[in-house]
Amino acid sequence: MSGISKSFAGVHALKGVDLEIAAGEVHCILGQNGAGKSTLIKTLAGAHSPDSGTITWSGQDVELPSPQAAIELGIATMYQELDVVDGLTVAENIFLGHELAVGGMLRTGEANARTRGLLGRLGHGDLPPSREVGSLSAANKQIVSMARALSHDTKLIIMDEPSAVLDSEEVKNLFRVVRELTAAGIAVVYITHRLEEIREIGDRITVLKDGRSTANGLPVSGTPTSELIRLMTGRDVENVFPAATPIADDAPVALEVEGLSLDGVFSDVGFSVRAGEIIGLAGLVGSGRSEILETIYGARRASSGTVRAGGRTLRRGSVRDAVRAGIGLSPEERKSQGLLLDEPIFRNVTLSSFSRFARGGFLDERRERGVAAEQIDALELRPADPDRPARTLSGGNQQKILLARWLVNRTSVLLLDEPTRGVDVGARAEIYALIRRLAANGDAVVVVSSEIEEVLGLADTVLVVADGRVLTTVKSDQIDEHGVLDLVMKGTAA
Amino acid sequence: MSESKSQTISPAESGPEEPQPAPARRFTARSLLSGAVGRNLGLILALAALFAVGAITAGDRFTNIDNILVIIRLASIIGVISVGMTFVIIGGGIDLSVGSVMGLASVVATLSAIQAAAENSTWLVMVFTALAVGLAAGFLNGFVIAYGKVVAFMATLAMLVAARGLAEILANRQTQVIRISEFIDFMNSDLLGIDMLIWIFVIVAVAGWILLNRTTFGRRTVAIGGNREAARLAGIAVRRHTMYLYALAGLTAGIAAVMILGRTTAGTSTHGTLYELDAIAAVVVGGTLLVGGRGTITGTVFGVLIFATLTNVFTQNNLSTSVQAVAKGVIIVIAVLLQQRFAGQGAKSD
Amino acid sequence: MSESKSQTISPAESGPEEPQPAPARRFTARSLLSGAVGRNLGLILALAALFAVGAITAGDRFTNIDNILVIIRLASIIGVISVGMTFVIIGGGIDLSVGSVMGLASVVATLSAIQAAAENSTWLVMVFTALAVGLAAGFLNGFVIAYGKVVAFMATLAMLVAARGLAEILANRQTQVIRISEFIDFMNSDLLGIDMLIWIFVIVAVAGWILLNRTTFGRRTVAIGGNREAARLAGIAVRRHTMYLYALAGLTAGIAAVMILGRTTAGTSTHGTLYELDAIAAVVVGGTLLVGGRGTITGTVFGVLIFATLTNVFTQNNLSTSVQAVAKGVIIVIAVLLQQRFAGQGAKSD
Amino acid sequence: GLLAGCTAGGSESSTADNRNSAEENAAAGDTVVIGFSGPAADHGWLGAINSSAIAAGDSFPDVELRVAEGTNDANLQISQVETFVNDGVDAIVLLPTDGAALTEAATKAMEAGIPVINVDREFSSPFAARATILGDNYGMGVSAGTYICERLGGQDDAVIAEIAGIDSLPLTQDRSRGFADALSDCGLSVTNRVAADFTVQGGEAVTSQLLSAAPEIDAIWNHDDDQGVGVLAAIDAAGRDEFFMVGGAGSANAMREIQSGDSVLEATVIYPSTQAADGIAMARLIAQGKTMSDLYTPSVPYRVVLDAPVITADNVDEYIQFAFES
Ligand SMILES: Nc1ncnc2c1ncn2[C@@H]1O[C@H](COP(=O)(O)OP(=O)(O)OP(=O)(O)O)[C@@H](O)[C@H]1O
Ligand SMILES: Nc1ncnc2c1ncn2[C@@H]1O[C@H](COP(=O)(O)OP(=O)(O)OP(=O)(O)O)[C@@H](O)[C@H]1O
Ligand SMILES: [Mg+2]
Ligand SMILES: [Mg+2]
Repeated sequence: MSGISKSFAGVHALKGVDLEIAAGEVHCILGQNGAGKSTLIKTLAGAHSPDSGTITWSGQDVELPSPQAAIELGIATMYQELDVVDGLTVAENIFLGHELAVGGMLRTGEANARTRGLLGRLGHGDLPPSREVGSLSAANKQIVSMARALSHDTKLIIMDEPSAVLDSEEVKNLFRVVRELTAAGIAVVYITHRLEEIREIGDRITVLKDGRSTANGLPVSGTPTSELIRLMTGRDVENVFPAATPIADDAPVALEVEGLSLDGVFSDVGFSVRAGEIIGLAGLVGSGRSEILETIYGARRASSGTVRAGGRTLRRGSVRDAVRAGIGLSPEERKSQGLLLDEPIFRNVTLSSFSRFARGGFLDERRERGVAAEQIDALELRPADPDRPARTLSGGNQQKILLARWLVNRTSVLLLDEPTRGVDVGARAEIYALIRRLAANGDAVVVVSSEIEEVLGLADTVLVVADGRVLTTVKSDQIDEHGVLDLVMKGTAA
Repeated sequence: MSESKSQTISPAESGPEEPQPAPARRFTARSLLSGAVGRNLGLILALAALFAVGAITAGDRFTNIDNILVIIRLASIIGVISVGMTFVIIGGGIDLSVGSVMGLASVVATLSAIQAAAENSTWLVMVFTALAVGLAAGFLNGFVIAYGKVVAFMATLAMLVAARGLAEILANRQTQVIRISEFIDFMNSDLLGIDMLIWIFVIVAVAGWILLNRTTFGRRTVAIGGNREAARLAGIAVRRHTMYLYALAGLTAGIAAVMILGRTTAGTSTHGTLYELDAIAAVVVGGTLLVGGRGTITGTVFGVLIFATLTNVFTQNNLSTSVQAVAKGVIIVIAVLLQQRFAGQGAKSD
Repeated sequence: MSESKSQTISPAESGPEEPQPAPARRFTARSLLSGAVGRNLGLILALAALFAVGAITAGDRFTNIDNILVIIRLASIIGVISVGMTFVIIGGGIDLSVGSVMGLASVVATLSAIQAAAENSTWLVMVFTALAVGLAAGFLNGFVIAYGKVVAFMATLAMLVAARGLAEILANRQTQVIRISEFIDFMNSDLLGIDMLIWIFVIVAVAGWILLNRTTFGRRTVAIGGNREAARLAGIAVRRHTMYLYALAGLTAGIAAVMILGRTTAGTSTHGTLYELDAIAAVVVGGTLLVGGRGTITGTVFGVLIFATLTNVFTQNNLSTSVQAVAKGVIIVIAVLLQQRFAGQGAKSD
Repeated sequence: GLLAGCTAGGSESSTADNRNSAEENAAAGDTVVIGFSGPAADHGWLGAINSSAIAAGDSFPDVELRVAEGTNDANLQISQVETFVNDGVDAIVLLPTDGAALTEAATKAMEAGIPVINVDREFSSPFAARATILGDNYGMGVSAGTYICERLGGQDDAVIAEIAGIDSLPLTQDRSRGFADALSDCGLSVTNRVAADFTVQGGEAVTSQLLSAAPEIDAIWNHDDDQGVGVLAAIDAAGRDEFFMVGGAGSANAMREIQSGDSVLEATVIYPSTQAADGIAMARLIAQGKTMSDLYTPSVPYRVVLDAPVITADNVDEYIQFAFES
């Protein structure tokens, strides 16, 4: 690809980007949130048509007017947004658009068999091909999407942040598959915000910044990480995890969870968080961590147990009660659970607090916008225009909106589910610092993350969760990544 | 902590630090303005085209002020209902029952007036009865939808059928004539040369606009329609608010009942038949998305006016009903096309 | 390199894991069965309850086989339309025009029969004309919606109005009585004791079921309704498919026109009035989500049968239409409540 | 000629002079603009009302007829009347969707000096119309009931079914009341009653249900010959013929059935579809200050109620030429 440009209603997402991919290599694309990575690969996948620039495929200039055209050339894509259809089964999703059929009649048995093969390759032979995708967790949806990419006869597979919703075990599986692919001469374009992954499987790197390529085809070995970060951000970012401030001994308990259970998902979860403390929940995908947070928050109705916050026991299954008690949740799936995509940023930021800007029901939108703008600046949201619809932001910036929401609402207990999913290095350090600062200011924080390193680096105390049970509660400095994984493995096996 | 980072940001950024609030707000005002006109440009064009056709084909008969008032009067009753419908649809629902609730309210109100005939205060009783019936039916709809979790389409379809049946039973299928001259005189009076009917429409539309754009109620409505789950997780009482939305639609149906009583001096179970379709059509032509989350009162008002003008132009031109129907179909498509083209991103790209 | 597409799967696959088809199919069958019953349990209960009421109140008059056939005959025409409607709604759309397209098709078909009266093949001409008119109207709907990007609600509302008007013009508002006895005899004949009308319904429903569940067409329909963007990214020609969906709905309207011609022996522009509402109601009661992406033909068939049985029970009990209306409203809500309770997660948790 | 719209008061000259001859009436006078508004022509009888009105308008060279879109919405019809008043038409012929609901609008038109001719569905105030021309819905029910009484002569356990039109319309209620009253005079009553919607499909649907609910029937009155096409189709399909049927309105289809002699349809009660045409003719006379020919009174009468004869095989030949094609 060369000289690719693309703009959306006034935003120049790409300004003459070049990208060259060799057969059998893993080509990583790096860049901050909003740098244009997804837009670039969407033009390569036929989902967007570029305003200018040419795409050359095996020596020939090609036009990719539709995804179909790209697929026919041998380009398969896993998109950043989960692109599965909830109402279809796993197998149907995988073969969507290229169904196994004779004269229009589906060969369900064959599709299921092949699906099982594909899932097996991905280390998920246990996922039934006829299960409806709507009932799967985000991680499993990602697996389905990966299996779909593999189901095509491809020369090039594009993966847009595939590891964002995966835990470390899953990522290992993914890498194994990627190595198989490259060994068979298939090229992989790999986008991620986790630089250590690039070290593990990447061959060459292209870096985007503000819609321009700042580096093309850098070899992975021989390019230091700090150089990459500088290319991406134009500055240095060190010390990703800020130092913890010690919690005062007399800090009151801000959130207390006792014997909390949700039938069939998790049982007897108990812990307490003091003001200024950060608790992390570590565990594998599907261990029920999201459900624990959602149940504490009242978004799911607990079958037993109590949650105390703000000095009282919360009503089960009442989000409003939780919010009133000063709890805030940043949900796992930001698009479906967090954002009003068509509404401007500032209204998304004030979604849980706008009534504070109202007198007698009448909103003072100027004040509202002002307060939201403060947070937009503080979190470095790009673009910093409070009136832009949330839909047009890149994934990382959308995540920041959710954090800003609870900052505006001045909550005292923050429940963060995958707060840095899809967030770039710079912003990630920023968010870590922010979480720390909040804790230092006396907020209690509960973090769920699939990156064990993140949990360990950020939390004061770690709860290791497997199969809906809390296996252990330890200080974060008394355990390392292997320790957690060992625990999880044993817990799951038992 | 944020100092070092802002160099990364995109070109628009003026200096190294602190975006000034002033240009931001200026930008906002401008974009809002252009947004409102832009969003409705297609509708304005469609309406203007209809006016041009009317003026050319029927000349002064069409353009004189009295005829304009005739058009607005015609639009006013559906208009009031459409304002309530706009809220329900923006909130992600639909209300098929408004027309028959209006019929029911008109019947109950006239019966109450006949019952209370001796008293002096009769006509206020009648008005309140109509509003109360509308509100109660709306609350019932909302309750069944929000707490019973019955799909709005079915719940209000059930109400459509049931309210019409109840109205027939109560009215014994007879048209109840109102003989309270104070009421009729009041409803037929005018203020500054504008009919009471039109005033009511204007007041309801303005109140609706304020409610949607300037209050927390409106904000919640958009949030619920845009992303119900996100609204719930943000701590909005989604079910209660949903119930209020249908109550509001019911209330507008009650107001419409009072208006039709004033206009026809009679209450009957057939009042409001198929008004739900007209209202939904006006709301959708006005650019409100049927899936919820986005819509405007201004658009709805334009939608109502377009349909009323269309009818008037047809009447003025003595077209056969069937030809009118065909022409109407074509014009609807053109109006929607115009509206969507000019609303720009309004239509989701496929 | 694009040719090799049907091998699709990359080489590594067949090696390590060799999935056993047998257990998988067993699992599938079981889950399908439990799924189908579970999903429709509420509907089955609602229908059973109605039957119980009918049997208790009207005894043998209700339960005898002839009456059951009367009910199914009543259901059959709306049933055929509802099958087409199910596809449109699952695909994320709506078609308000089916009823009036059916009216138009009936008129054009009878006129064509009268034109071609001399020939021997007359009645097949009539049948094909009806189907062709339905198909053409459906294609037009689909074209305007898919390529013109007009909201389905408005596009088909326009078609509703226009087709009815056109039918009136063509028929000159007269009812055309068919005097072709071969056709009438054929439509009134029976096979194995079951009427032709019912056979047609059964065939359409079974064909619809296969099309939805066993073909790429059906799976793509679900995909488009469930996640349009994902469908597009998977390489599906979303617009073309959308057009086909409306064409399919139009075709079923054409079939329904043939059926009503056989049943009433007359073509008139009033045929099919308000059938769109009945069809949508049946589809939604049957558990198909109005937002698209999920639904079943089985549910739709149950929905149609429930409404037809309801009407029959009312008639058997000689209830006044007004009382019927009130009861119907209540029963709709109960049926939907039952259906949603038993469909489990069908309703979004709130 | 006298002033239009004045009451039929004393005359100044001799009665004989006042009398308009048919020729005088036929002769073109000043061109008058007449506005006509009726319910939606979604049904054969209403279609016939419409087309006969238009034909009447065309037949007078001095009449410019303005036809508004047919509607079942009182609100819209009021708006049409307002438009006519605005345009200053010379007379308005109004077949209201609901008599009471249009009274106020018609009164305003009258107050504006425009004579209103009320057709078929009566206003609730005598000041709302200059002239009223009515079919007789109650009388129609009475005629049908009386015919059935005569035919069944003394069979007092007879099963009688009624297939009504749109049940929410006052006119349906009037017909049913007349029918019930006439039946009770001979000791009978309606056993099964269903209501259709004046359409072929509606008639077919309710009749197939009705026949299933009532295995033995002696007589059926079907309010409307339009839906009658569907009613007959349902009867044929069910293969039932143990009863006889009486229709309503008097469509050509129904009369042909009666003529054929082998149909269950034995009779129909006419409900004139020429009412609006009569209304136009009267409106023209009123606007031009004439009276009806052969009347001595110098102005058009206030109220005309049209005849509702029963058509049977005996007199069908006489009437079939006036019947409307439904
Ligand atoms: N549909 C759209 N409409 C308008 N602007 C868009 C659209 N899609 C992307 N953009 C804008 O284009 C720019 C690049 O976005 P893109 O999604 O490619 O970033 P990214 O590098 O993938 O970021 P992330 O790491 O957060 O996924 C951003 O400024 C974004 O706001
Ligand atoms: N809507 C649903 N229907 C059925 N099962 C579900 C649903 N959502 C989640 N589950 C199941 O509940 C369990 C917990 O899933 P969940 O993804 O929330 O865990 P998690 O620890 O938060 O993992 P993740 O890292 O993906 O967030 C899993 O077995 C998952 O499959
Ligand atoms: Mg991206
Ligand atoms: Mg989770």
